[in-house]
Amino acid sequence: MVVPIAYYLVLSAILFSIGVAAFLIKRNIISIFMSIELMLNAVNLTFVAFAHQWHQVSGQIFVFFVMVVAAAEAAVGLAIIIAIFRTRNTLDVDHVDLMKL
Amino acid sequence: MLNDSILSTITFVPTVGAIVVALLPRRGKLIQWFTLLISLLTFALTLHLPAHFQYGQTGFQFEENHPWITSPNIHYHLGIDGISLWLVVLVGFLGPMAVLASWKVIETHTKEFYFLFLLQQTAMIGVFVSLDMFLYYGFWELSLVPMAILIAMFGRNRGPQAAIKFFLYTFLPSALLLVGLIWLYAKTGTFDFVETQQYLSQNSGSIAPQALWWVSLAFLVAFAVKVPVFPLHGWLSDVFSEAPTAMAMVVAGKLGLYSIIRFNLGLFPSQSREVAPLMIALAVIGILYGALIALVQQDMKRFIAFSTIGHLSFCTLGIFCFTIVGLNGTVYQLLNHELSGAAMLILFGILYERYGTYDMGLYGGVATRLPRMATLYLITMLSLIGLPILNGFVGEFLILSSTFGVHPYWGAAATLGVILSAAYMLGMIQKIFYGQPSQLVANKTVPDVVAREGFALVPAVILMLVLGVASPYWIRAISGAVSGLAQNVAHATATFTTTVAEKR
Amino acid sequence: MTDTPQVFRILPEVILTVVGVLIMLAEPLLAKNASRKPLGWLAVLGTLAALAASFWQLQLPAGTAFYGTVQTDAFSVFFHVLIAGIVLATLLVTLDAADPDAENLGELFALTCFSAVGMMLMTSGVELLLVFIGLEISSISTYIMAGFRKRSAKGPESSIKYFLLGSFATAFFLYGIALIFGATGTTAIPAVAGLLTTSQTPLLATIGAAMVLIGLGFKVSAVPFQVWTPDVYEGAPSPVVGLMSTAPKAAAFAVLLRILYVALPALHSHWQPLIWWMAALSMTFGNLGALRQQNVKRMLAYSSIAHAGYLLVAFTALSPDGIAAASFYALSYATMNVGIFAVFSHAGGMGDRLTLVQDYRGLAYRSPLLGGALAFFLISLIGIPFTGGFFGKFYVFAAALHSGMVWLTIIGLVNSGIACYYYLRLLVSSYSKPVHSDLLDGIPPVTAPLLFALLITVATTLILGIVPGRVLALAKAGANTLSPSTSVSPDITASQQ
Amino acid sequence: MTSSLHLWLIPLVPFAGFLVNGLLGRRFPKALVTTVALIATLIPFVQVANIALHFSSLTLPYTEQVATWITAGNFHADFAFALDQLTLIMLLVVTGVGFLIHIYSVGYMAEEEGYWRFFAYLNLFMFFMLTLVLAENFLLMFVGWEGVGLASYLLIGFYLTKDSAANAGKKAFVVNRIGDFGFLLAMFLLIAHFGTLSFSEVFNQVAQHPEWQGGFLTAIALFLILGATGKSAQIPLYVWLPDAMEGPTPVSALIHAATMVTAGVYMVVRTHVIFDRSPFALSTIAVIGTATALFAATIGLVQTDIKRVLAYSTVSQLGYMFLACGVAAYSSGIFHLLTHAFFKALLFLSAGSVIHALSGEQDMRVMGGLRKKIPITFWTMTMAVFAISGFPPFAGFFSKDEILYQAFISPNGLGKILWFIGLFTAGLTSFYMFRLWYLTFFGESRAQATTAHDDHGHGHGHGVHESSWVMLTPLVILAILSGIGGWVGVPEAMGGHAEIAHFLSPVTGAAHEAAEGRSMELLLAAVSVTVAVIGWFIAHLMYFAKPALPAQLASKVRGLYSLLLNKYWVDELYGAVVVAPLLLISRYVLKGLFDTGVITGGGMAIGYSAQGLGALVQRVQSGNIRSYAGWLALGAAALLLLTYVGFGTHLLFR
Repeated sequence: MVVPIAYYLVLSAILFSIGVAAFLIKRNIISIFMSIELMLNAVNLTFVAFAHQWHQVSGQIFVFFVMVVAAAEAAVGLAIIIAIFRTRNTLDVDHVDLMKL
Repeated sequence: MLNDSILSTITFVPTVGAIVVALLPRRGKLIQWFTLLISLLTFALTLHLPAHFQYGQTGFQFEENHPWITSPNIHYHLGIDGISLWLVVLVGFLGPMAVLASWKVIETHTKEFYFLFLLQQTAMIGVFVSLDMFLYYGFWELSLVPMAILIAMFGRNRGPQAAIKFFLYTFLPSALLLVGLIWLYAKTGTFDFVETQQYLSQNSGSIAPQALWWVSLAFLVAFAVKVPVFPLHGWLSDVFSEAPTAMAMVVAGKLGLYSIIRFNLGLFPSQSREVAPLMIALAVIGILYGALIALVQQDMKRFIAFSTIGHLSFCTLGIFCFTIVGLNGTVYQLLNHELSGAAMLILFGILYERYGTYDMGLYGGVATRLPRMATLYLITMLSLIGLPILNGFVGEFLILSSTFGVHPYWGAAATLGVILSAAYMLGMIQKIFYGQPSQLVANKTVPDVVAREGFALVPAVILMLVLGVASPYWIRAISGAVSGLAQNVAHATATFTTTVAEKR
Repeated sequence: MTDTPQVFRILPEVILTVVGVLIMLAEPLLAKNASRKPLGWLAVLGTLAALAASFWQLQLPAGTAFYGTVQTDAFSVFFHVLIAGIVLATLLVTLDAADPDAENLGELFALTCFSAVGMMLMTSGVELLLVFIGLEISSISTYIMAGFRKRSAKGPESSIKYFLLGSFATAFFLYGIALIFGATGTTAIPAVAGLLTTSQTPLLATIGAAMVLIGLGFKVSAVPFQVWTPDVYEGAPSPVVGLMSTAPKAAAFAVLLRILYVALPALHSHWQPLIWWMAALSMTFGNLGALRQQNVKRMLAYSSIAHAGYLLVAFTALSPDGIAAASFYALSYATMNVGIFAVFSHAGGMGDRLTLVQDYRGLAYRSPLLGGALAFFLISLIGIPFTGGFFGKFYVFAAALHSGMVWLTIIGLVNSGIACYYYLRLLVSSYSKPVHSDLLDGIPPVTAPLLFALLITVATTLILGIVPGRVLALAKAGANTLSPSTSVSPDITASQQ
Repeated sequence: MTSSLHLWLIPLVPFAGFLVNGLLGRRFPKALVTTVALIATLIPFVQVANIALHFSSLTLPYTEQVATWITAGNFHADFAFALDQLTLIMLLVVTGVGFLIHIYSVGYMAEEEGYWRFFAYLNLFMFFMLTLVLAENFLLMFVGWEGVGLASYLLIGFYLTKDSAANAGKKAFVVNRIGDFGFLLAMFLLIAHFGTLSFSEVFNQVAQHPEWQGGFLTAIALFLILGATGKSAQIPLYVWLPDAMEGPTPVSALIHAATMVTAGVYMVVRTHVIFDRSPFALSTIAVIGTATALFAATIGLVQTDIKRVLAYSTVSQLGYMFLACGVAAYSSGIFHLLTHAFFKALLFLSAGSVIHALSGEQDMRVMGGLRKKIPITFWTMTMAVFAISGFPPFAGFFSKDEILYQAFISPNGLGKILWFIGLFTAGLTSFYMFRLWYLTFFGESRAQATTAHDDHGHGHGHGVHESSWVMLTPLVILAILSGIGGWVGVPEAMGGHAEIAHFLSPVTGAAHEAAEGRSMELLLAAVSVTVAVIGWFIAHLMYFAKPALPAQLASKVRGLYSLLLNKYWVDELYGAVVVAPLLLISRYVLKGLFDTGVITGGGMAIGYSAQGLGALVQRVQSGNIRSYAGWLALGAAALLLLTYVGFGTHLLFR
């Protein structure tokens, strides 16, 4: 039995939406960062599904690159988060609102 | 030989001067002398124009036309006709006057002042000589910048606010003007004034009248603000009261009125015809309104601002009567007003230099102390209120008589301005010069008009008389240009009404 | 393609990468208190070389390399030159403004080079994968650069905001690519257009286009994705703001142009209205938001939102003229904005020395050169003729009007009228008589790098304003490579109703 | 006579005098100023006299075109001068009386500061006045018309430090401008209907179109009347003239009695071709003239300032001239203009001599008993008083009588009423002139206590003294002219030849002759002499025989007295009805409410609302990352939704 492509797509769309929602709801910067990872992986799922559908490896290659980029982002992101923690002693994103209007 | 490049030369001599000024050391009066020299040179060059002008020829002269930018199709196209001829000379004439008027007032940051002043000269001359509308728009906008900065730098106390107000007032409508220009370009494929004019007159059917109407309105509003036409005059009194004399002299009137004549009448004759009733009403209101407020002003600068609104409204009135006489009168009145108004501003300026206030109420009895100044004030005042054999009369008379011929009631109402202008001007003279010397005047010993001021003002005063008695010399050039325009408008009415009739 | 060694197609990127790596390697070798200026000069030299290489690429026949992922053509060269120019000016400004022995200054120089690499790849990439990677390279570099002042509270905040929101938006961009891939089965930009016509699921592509628009809209800070801009600009050091308000935007616009005009012209009836609205809203939001702004950097941030709107107007024209206008606008905006941030950088340093509009009061009196330059750039931003800003606006709106976008043009030009208020406020402030001159006393004397940077920006702005013909011709050449036979030919007569 | 009379020299020589004295006079010695000014006036006089001597050999009307002034489109105006009989009379009056008054001024102004300025202004006045009468077209006439107003303004305000003088000068100019407004409108109408402003062309066109009656000609005429009432101080614009007495006395004599104020009459006569076509306009003039004559005379009854009495008398006499014009007896009007120039100039100059003698005192209540002290002035004044009161054979008798007679025989239905009012006014004239005469010269001097002077700048000693001969000579000459000046117009009924009427007839047309003939004319003359005598008698009674009577009378009819004394409160009325509301509206409604409120406020409102929107936009920037992400998500959602739903709406905006 072949699982229809739509299932994958819907799943990844749901995952993506969960990522978005988590971004909006979570207060801890690390959690927010994780939700971004979730969004990226939802996209990865889409890529893989389409790659399978089109029988094109380029989609899967894309996924690898996305993972690499996500890793790089994670490195930089954590560094920034550390800098934030150093200046504020908190990771509550709601307290990072010095600049406004 | 010179004829081929005279307009460019006139336009850019001040720019070159400005660059040199920027490089000159700030030492003594070096910058002043140099700027004076440049402005005199510019004036001398402008005199080449009337000397070699082919009177009686229609169309533009001294033309220069080179491609500037190929896409869009923009040309460096200069040329003058009888209307712009005298305006260019006028700018040249006012230049040295303005420098002399600023000689002592501008003590600090002379380099900035004279740099921007010369840039302003280029921009104004450029407006009058440009026949490519894009180029024209460039100079038009450019003329805002030195003005705004100078007002901000040298304002009395609310300079920055006045500068911003001035800029906003003129820039916002100019944005719409730009829309109109680009729209026209999209239709005609050219920015050239002459070509656009031909295109519009020959292909009037191919362009939606509605759209053309909006475009003409965009043009008109942009120009009317600059004149300013009532009720768009909100910036004028602030600018006048803040701007240094040399800038206030040139800020109002000629750019806007010239543009209305050149573009609104030249490109959109039938639309101008349509809007004429409104403009005539606004002009008449402006005449009376300016005069009535001037009647109760105590501050000299605001006084002259409202008097300016009144005087310039005469020009607006003359334009929208579409008669040859009226247009002649308008251009003539424009020259007159710029001359006499500038002289009056300088006079207020030199009084301010002496006594340190623009409040008329503090003055009194100056005539016995400064008789020469009183004389200059008197003559300038008489010129402004249109005393016959001085310049103001000729223009006013032509405008009013032609208005009366077309719109008797508006003409009569406008003529009431003659009474009011006498009332407020004489009131001003009385407050400042007559009576016992006020405390301010009595306690301060000041010199009468000095040679430098004399050099600035006496030529102007003589010119007032000459313009008053020898008008044909000027009008023969103007007439050639405006009669074509007037016919253009008259002709356009016919075609427009027929197309409207066909539509119905 | 056979004649040209593949590496030539990415020569500028290679040069900058090497220079960046060299700087990174060299920095730890320097003593703690040693001046970092030589590193900066090295970066400058590298950028100059990259600039030269970009120009040189113009000699190459247009073509692709590395399995059709990179393409050099007039369009890419135009943007390469633009990015290299911005980076050059930014480096010079940084050399002028930064404390020469700041310990992480070398990083900044290196990151500047790396971000340039990323942006350049974005403009020459014709494979969505490469575009994505370029985008990430440039983004990650700029995330770090924004937080350069890591000891201050604002630096990391700026950085985290940019980082989190940027990643958030990137996810959308990526999703969009995935959907386009899903609709067509390819991520090669030129191939998409052809395959789209036979696609079974064009809806996927449509939504993908919208997603791409979201991602890139964030990068160019177009409404409704503009929220991050003021905060990030405020917290970042001025030279970096000069860079990130211009170069990444230019690159993102280039990508957008490529994707929309090369890959998705068939969907123009879908994306054109989106862009219409984004343009109108960006212009209006940006300008209105700037009106009350007292902080100059935030003001310029709002202004950059508005300018993104102006630029998007050109997209709606659907014509080579529009593409050329957009390219030209990106260039003219870059020159004046980098220029004005050069002035801010010198006056305010890397930190917050002069932040408010009234702090600049009397600048022109204190330093006529800085005041004059500030005035000049502001005039250009306002859009006064004989400056690049004017011609940029002019071309954009001319293109839009040519395509019958009357209302958008009117909205745009009215906006430029409103905008003049806040620019003018700063201009007038700098020309008003000074009140608290102790602030201005802190301004160091003008240095050679700054002069050089100002010279570049002023001259370019003037050239663009007075003789824009050559530059425009280049932009047009670029535009033609993008849509050789006006693949999107808007029906002008139909749209004029 | 040569072909060219060089008429242009007549006005231009005084102008040259003005320029020389005006530019350089400050540095000139007084004698040089005097020489320049007098020569600049004498030359035109000689030239005019010369023309007069050769007048019969000229072909009239003679015109001289000097240059084109304005030419635009189809409008054209020249500097063109014309000479005919009417002009000649005016020229003689202006140059003759003008020259005499110049001489007089040399003495009168000798001690004044700004001597040079005074003569410069006087010459300027001569220039404009001569332009006015020589002009061949309306526009050039208007030059003179406005110009004399300017000269008048400058001379009224001659005492720079005196606020009242400055006010009076301004008032004169502004009120005159109201008249000029009428003149301008008349010219606009002329241009609209005739296409030209040349007198000869306009009049020819009118002559060629006998069917033109009333209509636009009435409109033109009415506007011209408005102009004339301004310049000639008629109701409703007379208010400036009494105030104009703030100027030095020679100015009052020259400008505000002999010449300038008669310009209105001259203008009406000059353009009578138009008026002849409009019975309504004529009646209007007649009514205005008569009303003014009576009105001003009643005010004159109670004034105490010697110059003000004369001023109201001038207004009143000008009313007579208007009456003459109104009944189409133009030559009679000019005749009265001529004689009036003599005797009113004389009155003012004599009054000046009195004032001079009293070191600046003008209040008749503190005069008295001067007959012995300044006998020559007394006698010249006496001549003038008799002349103006209409006693034969003095000049005023013939001219005034002529006017009354013409009114009486006028075909106009109002003629008889006008005649009666005129007659009554003649009695009043006689009364107030003799009142002046008695108060000034008879009785005891009332000056001892009160003439510790307010400083009018006449820095003479305190002794009452006769003026110098330079002042007295013009008085004597004018006295002779007041005596015999009327003989040029002795009507045929009295055995004369009415030379002036015949002389003017080519210009004005023949005068009316009544059916009743000469006996009627004699009878009317007798009646008016009687009335004059009655006036004299009452004055004698009240101010000579029973000096207490006036005060009793005044207290009896206090209301009427105060009405007259306050000049019917007309100034106050104008102030309250016209000036004050205008200023109030300008200050509070236009400036305060509209300009500050609507124009400035409107601009600010737009500015603030834009800023308010800006504040709203800024609200989005909360600084909170999660809210930013919310906006991003919302934007993304909106975008996706729009993509999905489609875009019918956007087409609206293209």
